[in-house]
Amino acid sequence: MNIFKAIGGTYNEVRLNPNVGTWSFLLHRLSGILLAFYLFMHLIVIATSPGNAGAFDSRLAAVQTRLFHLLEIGLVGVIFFHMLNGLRILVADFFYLTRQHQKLLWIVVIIFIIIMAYATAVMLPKVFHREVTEVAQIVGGLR
Amino acid sequence: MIFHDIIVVGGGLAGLRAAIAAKMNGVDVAVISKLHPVRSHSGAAQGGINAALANNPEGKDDTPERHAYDTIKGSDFLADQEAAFIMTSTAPEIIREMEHWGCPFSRFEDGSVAQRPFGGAGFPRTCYGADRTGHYLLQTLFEQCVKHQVKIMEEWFVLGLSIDDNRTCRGVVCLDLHNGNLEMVGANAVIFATGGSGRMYGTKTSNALTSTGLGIAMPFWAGVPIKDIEFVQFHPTTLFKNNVLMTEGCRGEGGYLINKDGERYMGRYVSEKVMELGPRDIVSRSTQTEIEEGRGVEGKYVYLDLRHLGAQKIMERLPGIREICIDFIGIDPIEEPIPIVPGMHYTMGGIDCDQDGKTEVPGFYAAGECACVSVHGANRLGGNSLLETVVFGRRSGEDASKYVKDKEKKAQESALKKSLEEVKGQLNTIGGGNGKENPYEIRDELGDVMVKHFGIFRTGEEMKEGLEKLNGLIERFKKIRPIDNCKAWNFDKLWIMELAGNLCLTECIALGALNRTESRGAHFRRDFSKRDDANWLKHTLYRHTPEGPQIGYKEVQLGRFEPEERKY
Amino acid sequence: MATKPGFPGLTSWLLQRLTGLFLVVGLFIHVNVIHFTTEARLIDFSSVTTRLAENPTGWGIFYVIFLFACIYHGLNGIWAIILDFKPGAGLLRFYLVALWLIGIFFSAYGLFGIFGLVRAGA
Amino acid sequence: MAYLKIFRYDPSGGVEPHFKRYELPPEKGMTILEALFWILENKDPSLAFRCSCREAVCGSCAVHINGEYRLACKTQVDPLGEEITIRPLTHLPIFKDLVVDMKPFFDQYEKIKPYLMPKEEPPESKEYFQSVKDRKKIDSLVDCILCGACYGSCPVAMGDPDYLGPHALLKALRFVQDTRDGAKTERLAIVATEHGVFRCHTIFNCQKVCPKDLDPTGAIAKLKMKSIGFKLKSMFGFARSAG
Repeated sequence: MNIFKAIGGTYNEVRLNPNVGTWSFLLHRLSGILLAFYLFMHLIVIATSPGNAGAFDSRLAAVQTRLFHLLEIGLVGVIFFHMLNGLRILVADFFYLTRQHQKLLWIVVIIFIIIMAYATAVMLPKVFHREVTEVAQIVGGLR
Repeated sequence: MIFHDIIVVGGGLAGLRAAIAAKMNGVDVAVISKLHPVRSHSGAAQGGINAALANNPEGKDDTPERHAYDTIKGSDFLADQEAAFIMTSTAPEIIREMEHWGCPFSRFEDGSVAQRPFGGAGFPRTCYGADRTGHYLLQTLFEQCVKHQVKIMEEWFVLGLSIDDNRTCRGVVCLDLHNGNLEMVGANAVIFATGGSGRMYGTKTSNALTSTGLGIAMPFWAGVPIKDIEFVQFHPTTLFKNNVLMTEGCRGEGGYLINKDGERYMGRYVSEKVMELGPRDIVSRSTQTEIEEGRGVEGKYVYLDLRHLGAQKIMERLPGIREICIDFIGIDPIEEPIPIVPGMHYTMGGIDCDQDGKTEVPGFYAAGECACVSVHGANRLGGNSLLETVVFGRRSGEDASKYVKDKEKKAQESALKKSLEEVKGQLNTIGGGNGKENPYEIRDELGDVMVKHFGIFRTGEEMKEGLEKLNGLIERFKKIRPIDNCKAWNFDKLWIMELAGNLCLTECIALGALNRTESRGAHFRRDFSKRDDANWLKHTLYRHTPEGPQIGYKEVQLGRFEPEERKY
Repeated sequence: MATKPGFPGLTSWLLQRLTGLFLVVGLFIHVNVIHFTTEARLIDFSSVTTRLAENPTGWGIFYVIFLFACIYHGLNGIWAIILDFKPGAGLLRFYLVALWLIGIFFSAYGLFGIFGLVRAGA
Repeated sequence: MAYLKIFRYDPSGGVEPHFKRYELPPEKGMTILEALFWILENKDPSLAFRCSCREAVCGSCAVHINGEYRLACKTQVDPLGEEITIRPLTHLPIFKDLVVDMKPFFDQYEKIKPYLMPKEEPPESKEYFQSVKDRKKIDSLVDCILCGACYGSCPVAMGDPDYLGPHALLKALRFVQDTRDGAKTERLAIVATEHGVFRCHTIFNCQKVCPKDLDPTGAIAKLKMKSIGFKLKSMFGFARSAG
């Protein structure tokens, strides 16, 4: 498998089939790859020193800056898109709703927007919250 | 050099059925087709295939004899009665065979193959699969070809038939479209199943763009006589504007033909009992009369009205019709009537052959629309063409298998080489010059001439004028621009060669139609509007000579039913 | 024809769906407790271990299943992508072995982490 | 005034892939196929494209027109705007211009054994019994014209030449659903593989482009469910053989 050929081919697929099916598939795949990598990074961060509070905290502090909090909103977005679109495919497959896939996609989009609105509402303050960032700096300073 | 015991030319229903028959007899057979088999025009057949299965509750008394009688009466008694009998008595068996092979026919409540009434038939005996019967049959036969591993040389374009000095068929010369090479393909028997020649009527035909009749012209050039080619069927209901077929099944299911006043005009031409379900020649003429006498909508077309059938019936039985109407003219037949005109549909004539597809050249067979077994005589009944393809496809395949049994399995190179040279010469004369004429303009004009002068109604005067125009076109064709010189996939060469075949056939039609001074079936002359059994109860036979087609005659095989006045 | 054809690919396809379904539930729980908290506080060792200590067995079982589901779903997804591009037999085996090794490594790693944190809270 | 931008390529004639622009005559109600013919007849006789029936039943003329795989014969020029780009079907080797090699496509079709393998010997001079309800099960499945639009639009077919393709899988369901067929297990074993139904990523492009408005994605979904059902049944020993 030549990765560049694969990317070129995929680009061509999108160009030649510019419709919701291709888009949702491509986004699903991209988000899947992202999540797989995130999973391993996440495991490394969390599980490296589970018995040592100091080491654990300093490691976590490194990923709890403003930037990372902002990225976390993106992460939640990726997770929920992948989840909802996965559910859509699953529902279409298992309940023979293949004809309704576009409707299902709109439902996915609506639920996604609701969830993201909620997520942003609860997570955005963290990005700008002085206290948190200060604490993060303090924890970071422990190193 | 490639050699197969039997070469089948054409991948439609007749060709595939012949190939399967040969293959089942253990013969080395190959199908040569200019199209992939599933692209064949057989797949566009819609209404159904006739067989006296007596499944329909209203047709319990149906028998093959009655089917034969309807066929012969429909043919205006020009059909060979024995052949018609063979066809109708094989019909139930061959339909069941197709069903056993998986053809998805529509069903009656009792689980048997559904049958609907069709024009000119005394009983509802047309088996159908919605309105895609041809498509289903073709797919089924192609599936069987896959099963039996029939060799298919697709997109090879046959350009010449090789007949040696002993008048025995030796194979074909073809153009391999993939690389543009001329190839000799040796065979002990060649079965032509190349289909009809609707495109000589330009765009005013329900036939595919590829139904050009070169498969009839080629054997004709090689010395095989053709028969009854002046009988050209017009289908009463083809879509106004692009002449896509609207199946006879529409009327079989109860559709009305109405003129601009909303009147069901068929009552004026046939009895109340028959109405729209008259034979095609009569309905076409009636429709044309309505239009010519000013009762057509905008003076151009009439309506095929399906609205009273209801949405459910249309969706169930005629989904393809609805799809075509929506796609091509933006009309939903559930809501609106369909504008229709008569359009060229079928050539009753073709390569002269007997009930086994044998021609007068040993080893050369014909089946399907390109053949003229003469079961359709002067007018074919709807639903009989699909039947003809499978019945006579199988018979010719079987007979050819017997014929090649004890033959030496080797190509005869000398004969093939000679034909190869002939084909090369022909290609050089046709497109080798440096003329200026655009061949496609000639084709378009040819269509106009044919529609105008050799259409539904013919008169001697008009036809004479038409023949002159035709000769002019033939002269112009000699001065066409050079054929494009690309080698692979040279469609220019393909279409121009097909036009050559077309021109040759139209000349035959013109001469034959002028010659036949009577009205019979689809051949209707205003100056001789009566049938003349005393002089014309005979087939016309055309032979190729350098001076042009030479006309001869052949006896009609009677024996079962005496000719009578044809009344519906 | 054998009465029980193998249907290669069926198991992995079905498991991808089943793990996916589980992850829907699992992620709602996980994301909810980690990110959808209104109070602005940081995640640190004590907050994690305290939470786990509320129900060490429950959380332990949940996270073990969650871990396996995640790793299977992720790696099987990558495997599907690899299959989409149909590499040669040798390369395919290499990818398969690589994915298995990654899977085993991170499963072990993750288990180590889960048990560590659960024990630390207890 | 409309322009056609047509993909041109002739490996045997040494012509490199490129797009060529042709101006069309201002004619109302022209289809793409008629436009292609107009170019062949009046501008460029070397243009290669397939066609046959011109009424959307033969499946010859599937090409990629302005962002979608469609049949040239039933696509009107007018609504497509000023410039219309025409490409051949993808995922298949190009012979010339718009003509592609359909062999891989039909090879896949042949892999699923696309012919009836009857459950029982045919009854003597009678049809197989098939109720109206049973016939309905294969209703739209038998309408496939094998044009290749679905195959061209399928991103999975891009990378995996072993993938059976929407057309073959639809055909497989046609036989699996046919009450006359007795080789259900055998066919499920052919299609229920990682290069068969389980390679399908439910992208729905095949369904979107199908000129006959069939649902290959749905057919594949059904095959998946059928094979899962069969597997579960055979795992728990409910049925020895469903076929």
